[in-house]
Amino acid sequence: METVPETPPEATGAAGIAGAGLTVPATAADPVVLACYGVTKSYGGVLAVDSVSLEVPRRGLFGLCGFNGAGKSTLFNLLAGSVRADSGSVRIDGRDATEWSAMRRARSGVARTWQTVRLAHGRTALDNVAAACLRDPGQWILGSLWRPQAAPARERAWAALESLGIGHLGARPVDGMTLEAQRLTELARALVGEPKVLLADEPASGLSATQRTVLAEALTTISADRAVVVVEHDLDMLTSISEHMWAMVEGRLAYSGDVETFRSSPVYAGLRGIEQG
Amino acid sequence: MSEPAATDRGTIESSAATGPAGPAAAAASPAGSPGAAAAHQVRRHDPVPLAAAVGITIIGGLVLAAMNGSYLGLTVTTGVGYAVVTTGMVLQLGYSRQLAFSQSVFMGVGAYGTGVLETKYGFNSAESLLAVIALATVVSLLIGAVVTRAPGLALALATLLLPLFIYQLATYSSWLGSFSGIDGVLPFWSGPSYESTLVRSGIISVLLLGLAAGLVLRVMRSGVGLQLMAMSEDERLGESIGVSLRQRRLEVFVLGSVLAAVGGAVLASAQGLVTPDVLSESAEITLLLMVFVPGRKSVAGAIIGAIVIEYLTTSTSFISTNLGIIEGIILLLILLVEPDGVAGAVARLLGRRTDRWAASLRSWSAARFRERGGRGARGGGNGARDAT
Amino acid sequence: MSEFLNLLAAGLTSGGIYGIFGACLAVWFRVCNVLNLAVGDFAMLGAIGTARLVQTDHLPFLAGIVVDLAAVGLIAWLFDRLVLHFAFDRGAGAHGIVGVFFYTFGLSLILEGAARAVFGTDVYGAPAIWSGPALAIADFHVQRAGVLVIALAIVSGLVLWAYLRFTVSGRAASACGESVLGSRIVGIDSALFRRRIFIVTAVLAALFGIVESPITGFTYLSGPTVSLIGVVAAGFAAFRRPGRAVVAGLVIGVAEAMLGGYVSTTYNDVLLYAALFGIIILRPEVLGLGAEPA
Amino acid sequence: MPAGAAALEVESVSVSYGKLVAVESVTLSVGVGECVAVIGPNGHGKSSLVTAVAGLVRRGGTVRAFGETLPVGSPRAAVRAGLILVPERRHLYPELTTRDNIMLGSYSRTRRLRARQAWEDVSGVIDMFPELGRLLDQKAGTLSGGQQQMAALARAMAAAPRILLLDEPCLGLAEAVARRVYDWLGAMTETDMTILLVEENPAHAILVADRVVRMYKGLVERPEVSSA
Repeated sequence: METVPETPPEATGAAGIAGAGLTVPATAADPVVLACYGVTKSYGGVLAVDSVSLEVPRRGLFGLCGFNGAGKSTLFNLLAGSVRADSGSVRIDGRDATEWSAMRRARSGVARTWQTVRLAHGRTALDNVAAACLRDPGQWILGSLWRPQAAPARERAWAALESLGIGHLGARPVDGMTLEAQRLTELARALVGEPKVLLADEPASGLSATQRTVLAEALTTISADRAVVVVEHDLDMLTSISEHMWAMVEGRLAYSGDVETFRSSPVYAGLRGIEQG
Repeated sequence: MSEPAATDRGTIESSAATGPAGPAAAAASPAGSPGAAAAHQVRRHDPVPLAAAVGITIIGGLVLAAMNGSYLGLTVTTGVGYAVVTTGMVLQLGYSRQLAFSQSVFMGVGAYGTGVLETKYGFNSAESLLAVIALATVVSLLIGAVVTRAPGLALALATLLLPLFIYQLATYSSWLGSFSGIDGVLPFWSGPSYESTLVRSGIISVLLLGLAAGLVLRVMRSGVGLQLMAMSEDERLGESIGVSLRQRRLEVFVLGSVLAAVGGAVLASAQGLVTPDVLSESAEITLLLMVFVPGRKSVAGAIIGAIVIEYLTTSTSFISTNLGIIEGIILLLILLVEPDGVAGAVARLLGRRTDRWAASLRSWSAARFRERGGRGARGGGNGARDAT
Repeated sequence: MSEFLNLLAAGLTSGGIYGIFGACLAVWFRVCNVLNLAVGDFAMLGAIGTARLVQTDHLPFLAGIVVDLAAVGLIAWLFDRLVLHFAFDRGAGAHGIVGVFFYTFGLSLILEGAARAVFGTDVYGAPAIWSGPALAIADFHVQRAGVLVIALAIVSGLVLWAYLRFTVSGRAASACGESVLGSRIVGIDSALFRRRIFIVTAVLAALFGIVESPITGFTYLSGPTVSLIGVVAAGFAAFRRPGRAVVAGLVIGVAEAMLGGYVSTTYNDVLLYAALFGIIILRPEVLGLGAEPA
Repeated sequence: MPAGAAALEVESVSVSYGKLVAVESVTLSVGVGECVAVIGPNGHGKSSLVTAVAGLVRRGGTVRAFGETLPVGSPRAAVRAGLILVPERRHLYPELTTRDNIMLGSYSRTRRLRARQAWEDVSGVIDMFPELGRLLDQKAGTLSGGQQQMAALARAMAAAPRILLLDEPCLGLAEAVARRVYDWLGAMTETDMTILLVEENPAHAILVADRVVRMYKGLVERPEVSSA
């Protein structure tokens, strides 16, 4: 376990913020695709994320765990750009993305899902996914007169649903679906744009044990050719599928390393509540 | 949210358990209808918008010709003018849920623009129409650039204030003819007799309506339309899938406003004069009813609604005197009973039939799934790559 | 100096009008996240109704007021029972931002139409409650009705503010606006709060119409303008703070009067709208308009 | 522990949304001081059952609390009978302070009081959830999931319940936090508090429940006695 500097490697002389985070050693083979350096965010005096630094290699499945309120979701928001950091920097593919909007980050390959299901009601799963995979998302609205991108987008969307085993639900309105089907639809929506990184926030919450295993398999296959960061409270599931673990405690990155060491770490014991009994 | 699960639990779990065996599940499941999905993708060219445009022009033209310049014809032409506005509102208020109350303002821009250009600067109707479109585009860009920064409720309120001071400005300004307005607006296409002029101009108006409807339908059914669908549901979601909220909001605002201006121009040329009434709150109210009663997401509904309501308000004195009460009651009934308006109810009735149609496609598409579904399970994106 | 003082008096009077309607809108919006666009029409019914009862039906003034207010309360109750009940308790009908505007908007249309059918189109003013010549302190002149307006505005603003600030019931009312289910599980009857406060604000608006009508006079069409003025004032108070709405209203009124007096009389309310427009656009979060109501 | 007289009796209760039947004539009774857990996969009507018992959704059948029949569709009556629901996903009042959130739990008793008096009346519940102490003046919307769950439980306790309905109390909670919730629940079962617990995860339910029933497709399967 090596420490990551509070400032991006090349940004020299920038004043390092106290409290170094920990991260995966990024090799030349697996360059860093998404990284944050000393990001900090506080809400009304409460420090939600406290100078966290981590680097996400190009492929693999990475687990992020911690108590509620440890700042996992906030960290996701900071990485995905829906929340601006008070300080620190975010880098996507080595470019400084700190000031980028959520839209620009999404277009440059950062996909995400939320704890709660977010789908367009009354519309089919197919349309929900297709909205996320236009070849030219910034197309001028009148451009759609001579180049409506709907048909090819639906093709891609349908294939993505297929790949998660719910292609047969494509033409179904999302409202009537099971929670599992809705979660898989959201997953398809996140993946259909061929993202470089997928930030999955509690993808299995509310799912039954069997459904969780299905989802776990899906996530594993997905992580074969991209980076997947999963926030999850089910530590057994998380440690079984992740190849690297991050743990947050009170807004700070308290652990970063491989799964075996994690299982024997005090943080793990704390999360398990072993000391309580 | 978890309750409806009971309906299709069987389906989803069978498929989930057997991961990639989507096809089997699909073929097996009674409810899942990949047929419809596949059918979507096969049809690369979407005929509906063009068909609508042509259909509206032809039918409308024939109707107006049949009325042959009667007073009814004039009413219908006026209704067509409103219909152009409401068509834009379907995209803006209905589909994109951008609750802006500024249409009457831009209707005024169109009407007064036409009037001023033709009476004071000697433009002919074609020139003034183009000029008005350009003017509306610029104005709506300027206003839209400001108001579309605001979130939903704020935007609604900001635009709620617009008609107020625009109306004041128009009535104060003698240049715009204050309360009496501007007289002597040219018809689109004048003929030898009053009747023929009315018919010809009517046909032009209908053509404009056809274009407007085709444009709106095309946008709503395009990929951009899908983006609008997503962001109208949830803006955080929208930006997370790469939708530029600022851009789309502004585009929708401008499009809606320009169509409103065109509608205003149609009104002006149909009636031959412009009065401040186009700017009044009541005009905005009538427009909202024309959209919400037939169903705020249905272009056809908005067009029919506009013409019918215009007819009712002008034809019978009983309605025109008690307009307020009637409008209010209808609005409340619609909101309570069928928020999607009459069109919503109709759609629900037709829905069953389309289901049957989809079912007939199922067997065929299931085969199509087998030949290409297999690889699906390997790696999230791969399937998508194969598809394209 | 005297000009300034008289402008101030006029400004405070019209400001009181803005403020009170703003307060009525704000407190109800806080409870059920709906803007009461009919509040002006209730004021109109108050003014015209009382005027008719007293002048043509020759009721004693006080009786006229009582009967009229009772009628307004009844109308409000009926609307809640026949429309809001189904929309918000039975979950029928349109919701979200459409519901925020259009239910009360429909009511406003109906009330105007009815008023036109019953009262016709001429201008009414209820008799003055506190008649007599304008009060003159040195060269500072203020109409008695104006004094009533300002007093009533400040009092009702204070009462509403205190209610929300200090009582459990007030907190419960706010809770209804936050989470209907969350309030019902602890035994708060959100429907009851919605109905009560709707009726109270309707009656308050009507009473205010009566007090104010000697100054301006009402026609069946006065409603929407008044409602919009209320929306403006409430807008300056985040749509949820009745107390702040009254203060905002007074400030707006004075500013408007000063603009009218020293700058231009024709466009002063244009400037007023422009001010709110600016705030809505530049600092929506200040007005608590960051997100759409659930 | 042996159940005494039945505190909560649910007789052939059924819930349906339009055509869809979510709960199909469910009958079960919970003795005074007993803790019964309803388990089963999602979407099989567990939540519908408890929300119906709390009078939040229209239902068929009868619900009795301490022998008193509760009118259909009146949550207030249920609250007055001492029957309090802690709903799935908490449903706090995000813009109000944590203090107000907890204080409003006591609404049915303190509705006539001033806010400060009401708070003094209920502030005792904080001792059960010490971590809320420093968050009292924070808006509930800014609390973390675990803290919100604690606040929701505190709000329920402020209502001085005799019967607690808990719907997925650990949904989305970290294991140790969940464990704390369950430790607290365990302590509750030692008192004469009657608890009906909806839990998707049987392992959790076993920890505290005297009895576990399983719902599948809107029906209660035959009760089996748990190891606890």
